[in-house]
Amino acid sequence: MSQLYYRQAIRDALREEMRRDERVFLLGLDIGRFGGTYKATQGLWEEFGDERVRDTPLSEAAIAGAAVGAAMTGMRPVAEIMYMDFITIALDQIANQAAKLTYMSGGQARIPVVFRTQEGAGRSSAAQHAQSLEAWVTHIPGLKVVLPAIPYDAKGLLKTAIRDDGPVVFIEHKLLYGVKGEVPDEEYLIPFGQARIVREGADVTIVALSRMVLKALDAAEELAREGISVEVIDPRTVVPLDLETILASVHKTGRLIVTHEGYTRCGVGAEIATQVVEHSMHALKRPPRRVCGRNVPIPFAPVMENYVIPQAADLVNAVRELMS
Amino acid sequence: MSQLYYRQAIRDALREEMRRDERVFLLGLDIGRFGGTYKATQGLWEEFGDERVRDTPLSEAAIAGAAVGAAMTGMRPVAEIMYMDFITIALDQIANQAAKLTYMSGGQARIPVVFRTQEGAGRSSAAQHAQSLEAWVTHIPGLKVVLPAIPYDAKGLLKTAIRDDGPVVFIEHKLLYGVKGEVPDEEYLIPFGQARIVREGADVTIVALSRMVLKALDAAEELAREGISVEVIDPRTVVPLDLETILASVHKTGRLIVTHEGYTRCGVGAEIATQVVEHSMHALKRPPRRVCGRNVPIPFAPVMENYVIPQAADLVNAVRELMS
Amino acid sequence: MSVQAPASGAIPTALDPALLLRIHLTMVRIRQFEQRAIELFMAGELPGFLHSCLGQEAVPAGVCAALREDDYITSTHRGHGHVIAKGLSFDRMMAELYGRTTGYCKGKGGSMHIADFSQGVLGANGIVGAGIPIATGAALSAQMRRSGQVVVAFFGDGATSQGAFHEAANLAAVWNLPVVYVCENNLYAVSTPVSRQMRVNSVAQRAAAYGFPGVTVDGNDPLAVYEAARAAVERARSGGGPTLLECRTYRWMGHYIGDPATYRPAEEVAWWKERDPLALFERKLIETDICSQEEIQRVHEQVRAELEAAIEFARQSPAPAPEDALTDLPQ
Amino acid sequence: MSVQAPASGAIPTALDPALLLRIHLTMVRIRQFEQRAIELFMAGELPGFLHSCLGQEAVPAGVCAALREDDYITSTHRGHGHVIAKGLSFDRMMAELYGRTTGYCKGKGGSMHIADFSQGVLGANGIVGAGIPIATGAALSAQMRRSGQVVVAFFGDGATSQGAFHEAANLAAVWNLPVVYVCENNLYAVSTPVSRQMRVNSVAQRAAAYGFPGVTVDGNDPLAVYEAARAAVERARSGGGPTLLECRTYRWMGHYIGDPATYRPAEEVAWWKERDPLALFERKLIETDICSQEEIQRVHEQVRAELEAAIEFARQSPAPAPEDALTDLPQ
Ligand SMILES: Cc1ncc(C[n+]2csc(CCOP(=O)(O)OP(=O)(O)O)c2C)c(N)n1
Ligand SMILES: Cc1ncc(C[n+]2csc(CCOP(=O)(O)OP(=O)(O)O)c2C)c(N)n1
Ligand SMILES: [Mg+2]
Ligand SMILES: [Mg+2]
Repeated sequence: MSQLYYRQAIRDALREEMRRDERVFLLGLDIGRFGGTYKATQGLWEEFGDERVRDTPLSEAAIAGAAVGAAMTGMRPVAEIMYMDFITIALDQIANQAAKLTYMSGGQARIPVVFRTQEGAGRSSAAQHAQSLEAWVTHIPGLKVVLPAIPYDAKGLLKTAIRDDGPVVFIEHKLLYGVKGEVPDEEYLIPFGQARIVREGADVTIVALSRMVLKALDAAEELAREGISVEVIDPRTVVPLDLETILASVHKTGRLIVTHEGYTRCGVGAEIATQVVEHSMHALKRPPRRVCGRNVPIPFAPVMENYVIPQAADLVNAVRELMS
Repeated sequence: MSQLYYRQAIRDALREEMRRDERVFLLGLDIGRFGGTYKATQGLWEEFGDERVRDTPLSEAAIAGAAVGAAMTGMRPVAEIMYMDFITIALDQIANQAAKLTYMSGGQARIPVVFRTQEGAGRSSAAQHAQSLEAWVTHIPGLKVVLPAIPYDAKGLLKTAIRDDGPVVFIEHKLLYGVKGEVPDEEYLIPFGQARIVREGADVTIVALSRMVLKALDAAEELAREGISVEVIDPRTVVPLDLETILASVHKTGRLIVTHEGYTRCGVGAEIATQVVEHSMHALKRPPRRVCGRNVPIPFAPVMENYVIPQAADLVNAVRELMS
Repeated sequence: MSVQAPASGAIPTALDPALLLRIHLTMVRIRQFEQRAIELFMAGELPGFLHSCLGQEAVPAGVCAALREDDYITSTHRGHGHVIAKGLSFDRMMAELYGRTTGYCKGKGGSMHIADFSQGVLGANGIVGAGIPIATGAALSAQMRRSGQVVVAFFGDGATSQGAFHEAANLAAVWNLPVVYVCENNLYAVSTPVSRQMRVNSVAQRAAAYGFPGVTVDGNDPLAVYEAARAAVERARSGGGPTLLECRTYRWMGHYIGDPATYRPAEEVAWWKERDPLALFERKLIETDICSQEEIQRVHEQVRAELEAAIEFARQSPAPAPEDALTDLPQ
Repeated sequence: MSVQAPASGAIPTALDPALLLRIHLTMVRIRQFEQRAIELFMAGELPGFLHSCLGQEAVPAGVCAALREDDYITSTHRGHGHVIAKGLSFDRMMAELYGRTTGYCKGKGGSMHIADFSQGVLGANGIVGAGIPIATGAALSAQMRRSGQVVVAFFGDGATSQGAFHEAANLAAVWNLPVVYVCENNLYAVSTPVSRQMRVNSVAQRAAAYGFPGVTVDGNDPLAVYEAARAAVERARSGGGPTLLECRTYRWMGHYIGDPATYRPAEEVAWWKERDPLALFERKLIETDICSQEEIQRVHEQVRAELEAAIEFARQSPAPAPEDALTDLPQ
């Protein structure tokens, strides 16, 4: 075991897979010598050179499209979309091409492509550099959607994503890159569709995505002092979704909170809450709660930014209300 | 009252608003002399000419962006995205610009733009010409989202959309253009955020979007013969959403079905179901049901296409299950 | 943009007669496939839409004659000609148009999405311009794998107004990729003439923005197309990077079958129909003594027989079950 | 792409001294604003990111001197210079950088989104290239309203690789819109040199794809910029359509404050810093007797005083309340 930063875990996953399989290569903006905006590819250009760590022109549609074409013809590209907000520009290739070509071709196309991107607020980056748009890709059949919250998951899931034979959208979080965690020295993979029970508890289930996992833990810690026992579950992949683990928890606690930074309306939280209700409404003592991003663009000034994305305190309040 | 086709109702709304306000103009692919792919702009070029009915090059990003820029500077453009599937290409301008510029500028920008587009399956147009992507735009704060199901609503809501001072995504349905309905001869507007109770009923509430309203009525008709009384509600605008009308119905019936053609996962159905559960779980005798598009791309062959989008029979079955 | 007359002139003697006959056969196959598909569509046998490439046969025939079997192409909504020229067979194409399980895409794709990866057909595409970045990525893959493959992206004049074209062409230039961008300039994008799509006189001119060659040829002359494509493909294969090849041609039918195409002057249509690429080429073949009228007749008959068999195959093929819709997602 | 020396030479005597002094004042204002913003940012007073345009002052100063007050601009992530040149005031800009309610965007936009519609500033933009279609639409609006307004879209070299640039430029060409596309080619997009972004030798060349003029000028010479901008603006205003104006310049700092910019050779940075656009211009002003060293000194001091007052204003301004985040959605 080593203590690694999330960004190092990402980098190690990329490095190991590039060493293992020469078809794996990276393309994106400033991922080479510059090492990526959040330094998650640092050192890879030095090891693998221009050919396999490819800086591109500022062309997200071409980055994604070139990755799709390369994936269809024998390569295993990892394409980076620098901020998830910019996925707007690449979305035709991701949602209309990568997601659908296998199906449209009657199963012929194999498209082992990973779209790495990064989301999240908290750095005063304002409305176009802080969105968490996982709901968009979750909506589109054919895409797998991964959101690791800790270095261990980041590494194991990214390796799985690269070995997956279909398109995967791999969503990191800009405020997690500098967070440390335990990562085994030996190789491991984490299968998609297996939630992680981050903390066991009996009173309330919090299903948390990405950085909200950390805030949920903070909330659980605080609530424990009041004698409220919170179970925190990180689905890790929202497509495929490990509904079973979530349902088992809800059957135990009878109370559900879903939390993510993405906008509340039509967010992944609505999907998870609905699936839980569809299957186990009778098990719920109270209606499910969403503690998610408010339905406004993300403002610049920190005081407002902190208000529009959920904080641990918001979770604490929501839990208390559910328990009252 | 006249009996008009949905496409005529659209055209009449455009014509009346263009006559009323010379700042209103249209831009898009083949909307001029050609009259639009589904002939919804037929006759307008003849009346208003090249300047106000503008055929564009095949450039959805520029169509949307030019509309945003024109709207910000005193015009009231109605931009057409020919198929909603192509919104992928225009999405940066719609979701990152039109939706956010007012907010990001501290309230300065006024962006009275309408993005007209068209969704829906049922014509064997396959995976890239049949999607119903309203969930994407519903997710983004700052956009209003309108889905008229009948000519009356199409006309009244489009006129409201054109007079609205913010960005509106106005989503028509390709299989509704040829459907007729009553439209008053005198002018009228339909306010946003007011659902329409299409049919009253006591046993089950079906909230249906766009063309599914028609199928829901068919289902209700059939179920009535079995003595099951179905209430059909058309929200007409999903942003803003008239939750009150839906809740009132659910309180009466205790049973909720949401139906749309868009993919089930992370669709608008999840949002509506969640909002209902959040507010009125206690009123529900059974968990809410989604009868929505299956989570696969839309296939070409009619037999498969009809299977992946919901049919009246699917609603009938779902209602029977809820009643059993 | 002015409509230019196809270059006339004799067949270059250096060309292998077998190649000429191959190109001819391809054109006949495309012509007949399209004619029958229209008939079947009008008879209500085919679901969906049909975008016919009648009148444009010389472009795919000329271009694909310059390709190796393992080279790749991407195609468009108007893609039957491209994939026939790349070697796809009538029976599975027809079956796809009929939406049958024996179709290239098992009835999931239809006319607009025919693909056969085993023949290098990476798929027709319903999003105008979207095949261009994909082709560019396939060229990157060929370059990285050092496979010697070349990729052709087919697209229309309208597609060059798409951002995807621009981004991909620029990327290919910077990375010097083995790709040939073949623009079938048929003077219209649906109803919109090129003069209202762009202010330059040729699509080829757009290559100037990227720093690779742009060439305009008579797209109704399969040999002019072939020669230009051969040069571009050789360039690409030998590491010389991309080329933009504009082929001026014309679609005889409306944008889709059912479109009366009233936006086009009757004289313009007539002018182009007189320059029927197949008839002109056949006249040349006969004049140059490559083959006789009878031999040409025989080719037509053979193709007809093959086509009728294919239609029969399609009609007899099983329709998918509804639940088949749930298969063929990635993995 | 080769780094070119700024054109030197005397000030054209035809130019109005008042105009020269106005341009100079603008450059000083930008220079000082950027220097102080960096200091404040490094001191931790400003949240978020800062993209400095130090070294690029001549471009906005020269371009905006050619504009009317009711003309429009769109700007970028590196936009302080543009909006200062268009007339925005220090106090509300600083307040915005501090995230205060008195800022141009009430603290909702920050450095990357400063806008003032009353001064024709349609907004800086965080999405590279996204301002270009918006500017194009504003030009369409100006044309339709027959207002005589011209629109300038500012953007970087990197932005020309975006599909949005291509689509908008083509649209403007077809519709002959009154827009000037001003590319600040500072040789890098973040760490990526232009040689790896494009294979052409100049951004201006890209205009060939659209059929309107492309011009390259020394972006460190405000008068070269002004002259070219004036010509382009006049062209646009008189119905002559768009121009692509490439201004070669250099950013002194990293991409954002905090980026050590190790991707750039030290000699290159030194070479450009010697060609300090402000110092060179001041030397010229003195040499041509437009003003004295002391007068220049006085301008600097005045600007400094204004700036310190603005910083004080920002510091004293109220922070927004959390719930203010819920206002200012459309209607
Ligand atoms: C992105 C996108 N926009 C619009 C369409 C609708 N559409 C299909 S074909 C076509 C015209 C294409 O023109 P061109 O590229 O010249 O090809 P042609 O049809 O002439 O062969 C349009 C507008 C589409 N399929 N995709
Ligand atoms: C669509 C998009 N992609 C990537 C980015 C991240 N980004 C911000 S500025 C920048 C470089 C821009 O380069 P250029 O256009 O030359 O402007 P400069 O920074 O040199 O002024 C990048 C990649 C972005 N903001 N938007
Ligand atoms: Mg065309
Ligand atoms: Mg730059």
